Amino acid sequence: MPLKIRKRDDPWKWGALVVFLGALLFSLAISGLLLAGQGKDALEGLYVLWQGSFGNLWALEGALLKAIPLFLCSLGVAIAFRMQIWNIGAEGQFALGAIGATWMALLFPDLPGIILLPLMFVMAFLFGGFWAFIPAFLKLKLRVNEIISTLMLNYIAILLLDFLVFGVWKDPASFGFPMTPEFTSGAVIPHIGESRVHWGILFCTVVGIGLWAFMRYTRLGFELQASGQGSRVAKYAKIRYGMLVMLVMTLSGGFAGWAGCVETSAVLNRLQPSLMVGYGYTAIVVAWLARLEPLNIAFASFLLAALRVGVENLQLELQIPASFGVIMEGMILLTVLAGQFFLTYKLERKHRS
Amino acid sequence: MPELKFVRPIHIRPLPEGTQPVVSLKNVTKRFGKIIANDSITLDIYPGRIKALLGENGAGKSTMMSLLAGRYPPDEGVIEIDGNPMKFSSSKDAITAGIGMVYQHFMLVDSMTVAENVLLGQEGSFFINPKEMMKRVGDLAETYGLDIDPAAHISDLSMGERQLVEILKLLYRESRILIFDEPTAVLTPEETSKLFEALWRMSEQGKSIIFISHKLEEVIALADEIAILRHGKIEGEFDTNAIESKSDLASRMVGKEVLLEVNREPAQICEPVLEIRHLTGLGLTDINFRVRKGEVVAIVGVAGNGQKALIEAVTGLCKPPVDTVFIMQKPWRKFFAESTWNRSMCYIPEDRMGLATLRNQNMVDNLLLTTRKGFSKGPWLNKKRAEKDTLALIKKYDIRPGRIHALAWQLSGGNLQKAVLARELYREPRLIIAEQPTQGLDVSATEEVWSRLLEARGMAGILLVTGDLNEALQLADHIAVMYRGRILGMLPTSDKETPGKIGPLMAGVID
Amino acid sequence: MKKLFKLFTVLAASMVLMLSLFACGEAPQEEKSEEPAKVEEAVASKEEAKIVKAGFVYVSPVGDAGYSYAHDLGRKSVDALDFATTAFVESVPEGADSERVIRNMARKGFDVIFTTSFGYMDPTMKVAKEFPDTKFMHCSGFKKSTNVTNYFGRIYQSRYLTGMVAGAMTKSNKLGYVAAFPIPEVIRGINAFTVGARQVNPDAEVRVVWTKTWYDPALEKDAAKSLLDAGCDIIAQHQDSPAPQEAAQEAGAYSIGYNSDMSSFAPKAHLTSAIWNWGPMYAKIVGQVRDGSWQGDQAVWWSMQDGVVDIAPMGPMVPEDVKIIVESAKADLMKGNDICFVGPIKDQDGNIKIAEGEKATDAQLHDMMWFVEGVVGTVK
Amino acid sequence: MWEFLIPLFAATVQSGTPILYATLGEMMTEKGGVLNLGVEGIMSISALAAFWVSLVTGSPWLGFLAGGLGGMALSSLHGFVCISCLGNQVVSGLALTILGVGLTHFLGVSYVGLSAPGFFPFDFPLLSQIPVIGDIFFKHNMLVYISFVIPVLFWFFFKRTSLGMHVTATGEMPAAAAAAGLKPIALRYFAVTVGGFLIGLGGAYLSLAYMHLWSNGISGGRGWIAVALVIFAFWRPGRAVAGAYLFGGVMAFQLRLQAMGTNFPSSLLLMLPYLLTILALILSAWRGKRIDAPAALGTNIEPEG
Repeated sequence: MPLKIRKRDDPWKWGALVVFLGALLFSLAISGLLLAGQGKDALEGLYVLWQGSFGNLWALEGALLKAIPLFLCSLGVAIAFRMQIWNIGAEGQFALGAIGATWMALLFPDLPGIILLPLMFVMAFLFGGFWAFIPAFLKLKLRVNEIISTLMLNYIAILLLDFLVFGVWKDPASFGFPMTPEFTSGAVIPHIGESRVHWGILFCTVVGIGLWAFMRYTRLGFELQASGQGSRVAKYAKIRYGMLVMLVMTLSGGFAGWAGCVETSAVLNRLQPSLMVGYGYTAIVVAWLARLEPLNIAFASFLLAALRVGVENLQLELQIPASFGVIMEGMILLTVLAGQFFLTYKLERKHRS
Repeated sequence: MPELKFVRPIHIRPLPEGTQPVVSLKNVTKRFGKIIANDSITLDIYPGRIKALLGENGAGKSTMMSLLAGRYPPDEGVIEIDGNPMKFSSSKDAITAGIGMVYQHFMLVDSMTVAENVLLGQEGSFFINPKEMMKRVGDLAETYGLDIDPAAHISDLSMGERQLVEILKLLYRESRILIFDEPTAVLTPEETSKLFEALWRMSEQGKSIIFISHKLEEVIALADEIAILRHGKIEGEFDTNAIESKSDLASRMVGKEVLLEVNREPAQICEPVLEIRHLTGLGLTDINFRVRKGEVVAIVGVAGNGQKALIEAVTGLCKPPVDTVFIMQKPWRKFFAESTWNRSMCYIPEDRMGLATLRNQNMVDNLLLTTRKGFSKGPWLNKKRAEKDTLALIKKYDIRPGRIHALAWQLSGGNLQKAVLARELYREPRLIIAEQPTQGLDVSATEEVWSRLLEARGMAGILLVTGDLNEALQLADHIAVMYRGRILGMLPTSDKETPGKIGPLMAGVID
Repeated sequence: MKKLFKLFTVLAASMVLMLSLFACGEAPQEEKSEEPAKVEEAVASKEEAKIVKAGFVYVSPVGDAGYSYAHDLGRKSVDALDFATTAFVESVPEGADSERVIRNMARKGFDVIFTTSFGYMDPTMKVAKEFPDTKFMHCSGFKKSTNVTNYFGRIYQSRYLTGMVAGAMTKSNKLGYVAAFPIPEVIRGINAFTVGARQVNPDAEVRVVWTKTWYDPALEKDAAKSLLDAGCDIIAQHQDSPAPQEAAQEAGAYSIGYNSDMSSFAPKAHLTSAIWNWGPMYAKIVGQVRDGSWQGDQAVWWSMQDGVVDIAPMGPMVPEDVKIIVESAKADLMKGNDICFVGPIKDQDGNIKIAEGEKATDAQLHDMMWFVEGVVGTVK
Repeated sequence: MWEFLIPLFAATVQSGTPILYATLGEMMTEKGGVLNLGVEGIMSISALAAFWVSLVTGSPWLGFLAGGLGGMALSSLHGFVCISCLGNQVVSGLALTILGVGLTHFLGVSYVGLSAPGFFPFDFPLLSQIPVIGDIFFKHNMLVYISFVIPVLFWFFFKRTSLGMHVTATGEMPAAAAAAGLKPIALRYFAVTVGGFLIGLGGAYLSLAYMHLWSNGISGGRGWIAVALVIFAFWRPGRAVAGAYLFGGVMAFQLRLQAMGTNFPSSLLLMLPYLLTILALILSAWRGKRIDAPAALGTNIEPEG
């Protein structure tokens, strides 16, 4: 192969999309092989997957519902990643947000929704934000690597949640099972009409557009993007980098906290350990697939949610193990990463003399 | 022009008849995409001779050297060593063939010792013994009379010492062809003299030396023969003895008539915009000077003598002691607390790509980087207006490519510097800190930058930090020489004696 | 670069090869191949009779030999019926995902849906409201409605019997218990185990280590080892992996399994196991659904006499006299005489919780958040 | 007292060993300048590979080797994405974890509960007779004894061999390595794959020596701990040993505290190891210790030409 690598002179305009679709196709092909290896019909398998993900209104509804917490967590992850702060602690911040919201819901059960819900959202933001603020602070003041501290804080957050629902917050009427009492109606985000989808989706839309506008049209948003080039550039441009890191991490954790609040309030209607299903980690996949752009994140989180939903159909119809979906997720991410090489470089034929 | 007194031992060294070249490049071409970096270059290097390669940045010098060093293969043509065509597939092959290279940015691993660096890739066996390595390198240094501790870590060495390590590497490998890429940029005049002497000595021993530079006087002083590279082509080759005038050489290098001197009209000197009083700390000792509106004060010195700390203390990248730095007649802290985006201080850093611009952002965002407060209304940014102003600046400064959506990394060094300059001057500064503003720029871009800076004296005082004495002499009213964190002298450029005094001061010699 | 691509191609190829090898090496689990390939096909083949479609939702992978595996064995015996077809979804998290999975099953026309984890309670109730014609069986919870019946088995009865075995077999009088989470289900088991042990050996004490996970083999093994180091010579478990069994065998101690007969994992150590046997009851339920006798709004708590819980055959190391005592206790239980929590029963602090001559009520059992005397550990 | 401490320390060595293997593997990778957050996934898949080969061939040693090779295969995927395709190292590592754990579950299902020939504890001749020390260190299985040697080899490799020096140079400054005629890309592949091999040995330890039965989810977060410990250890093998045993010790201690019958809530006890990791990082920063991260860690080598 007389090929050589060359840097592109101009960015490849539709490259990101081409790479993404290419990666998707590649992953689907490998998945088909895996299915075939299990003795299933690969094409049928992929069709069943498609049916389960997008085939009907229910599937779409389910995916939409599942995309909500993913979307919010991913937004948080994305703004931190933009600043090159590797916050992989969305999982823990999600838990803390849920704890914050639950605290309000349990403290003021009699308040009407119009007051209680905002209160829960505020508290979820504060709790999640605080949990992310800790690693930001440690990074700035003590140079503690944020990858490690956010990761450790995930474990701690989940154990803290356990501690609460197994202890002080346990519902006396739950026969000892680890869960808080069911929230009063004021603390539950209502559904939209007859559908399963709740008003959290509107909240997501507002937050997503808000963040997009923030990044694009505000000075702070600009400063945030500029700081992504490193603390030195930020200092040069008289951007208060330390402040911004703390702000961004707090925002990042706050978003994840909101996701926790929405999930607890609208879906579970109470706090229980089963809240934690790894949205925080999937969010990182989503954020990166979306190249950290808020609008792409909406798309990517829906896609991954649909994949997860579709895999259930695959189980039901073809008895494919649940881990199949996880493999696909990992593979898509890896191929997209590898494919991004072609955004900056291209292969050309060697000039032969 | 500062008179640099390099005295070569034997001035004329005629090439004996029938000497065969050690290295010949024959019609070597290298392309990077659409750009032809080297265009069918044919060049011979002879043993025992020093060949200077003179050219502007971007003329293709580095590409040519990289080809020789085996970093990548040529697209067309052949490189012959001792008459045999060679194909280098890696640096290793080039090293084996006897080619040694000292890069402008030293290729030394900071956390390793001198001995480890010298022997990297040349250990000779799989198992190594640190003691024995130290001894080997120590003996080598002694043989050549180089004073260096083989156990020292690179991070603890001065620039001059690091260069010695690089030379030791070549000596250890017994390279026959030594390539030096801009080796004097980080050296004091004394260190430069020492280096030259070492180079002469080595060429006497039969080694071929390629010396890459754009400093004419050094080239004339050092080389036996000179090749000029322009736009990837060899523009001319001649003996140093045949050189008639420097300006002739310069115009051949640049391809047009150049004035290596700018016309510095005296400007009206007004109130001080920067005052430094008894600044001690941050590695600096008792710094005192001031810059007034309308004047240029240059800080010269070998890199690493405290210039960075001084710049950081003034520009707010780090915090100086109380009551030592006064900007626009306000104490440092107060100035930064009240500082506005415009009519204030601006900083043109040496690191244009990594510090002054956002690599992956377009021209508008790069304009906004330091001027964003001028385009904001409450929390919002007025991007429309920023686009309009960017376009105007691109026109005014002729920044290519002229699109506002071009990303910073797509710009050439000169255009990037023009963009930075355009942005910083847009802020109508009262104090400009310019750090190595023309490093790596071609002559025409240099001229443009110089004239823009001089023009800016109408509104601002300028603190110029440079390693280029010529630049300091061309632009400045006063030149301060820094050595080990002190200012050893503040010399007026109007004084004819000044150029001669700078050299010794840079080396810390006070009469 | 070229070389690297080659290298990668080779690597990729070898990985694919590995995968296919794995796929071929599936032989050990022969049930796999018999599984219904597709629901529709199965339906078609059993068309004559009224076919009952039964769906199962599991919280963990069925392959893990634990709790879900036991349920899945039950499902298989339903599937063996000629008037029923089954399907399942595994590894369903207990939040929003379970609600969607259950709803999808209902939409797909499953007649009866077994939701087998406590956390599925609220989702089951929600979905049941939307699908009044579908029948729901929720395991281990406490809520019910016209089309939801909750069910569970009195596994504590098995625990009681295994406790007797342990109490008789211990030499150090210290029994170790690796437990997942401090919830009544687990605590009840520990208490029954303790009461059983002290029945035959009043000096026995039970030490509890919480792992806070249902499934983490290495951690479970560590926990078992810590108990062994603390002087315990018998390890019981309320965990889903066989790791504690292995730890006991390696230390030369005895062990008591859970979920299914774990003797194969530690033949030298395994005394007996407290086991689930869902098959008969699941088959019965599906039969009721078919002939219309199924009733909602029930809370059923099946006992040993219903065949849902049992103990595995006792190992050869258990002396005959112990076997006889245990068998006689089992006979009592089989008669419907719940002898596990008969007063006087004191808690850890010595307070009488169940008075002399009384039996624990179901309410007391449901809500059991205290340890009986003889347990060393905390319910926190 | 001793009857509590000796088993505690012995258990510490037991549970610290897989973490030690993985920590050294990750350290090797990072020394070459590549951050690999996929340790968790690599450990899972290599545990399965080791188990499978041991099951099929009946030789635990072949299984052990297969674990290493499995780790090597998966980490070379990371190498390909990061070194050749210049993908972001943080994200690629995460993807690797997702993929590795998923694959393990997918492929491992058929083996759950089966047992393969493994390694069992034996008293090391002579050394196990030493009082206390012998009881703590020399009554384990062969893989534990091997793990005593690896840190020394690791140290030796980096301080006494030219290849080790080359890898260090690549992690510090790839350009300098290239200029010295070395091949930084190849060296990075070397570091990543050899590191992956070591991580894989840690995985193999889990399924062949720690457990002798296959069960999914066997790595249980140990890979992540290894990543944290590399930073904790400042890229030095000696400190890696200390870190791995400290972590293993804390875990063993909290379980033992429960077995002794403490009344402390177990949730809070379980937090200890994680809190301790953060605290250790804070403390070392507090005391102003120089953190010698390889200078080029996390940055990719851009191709030339």
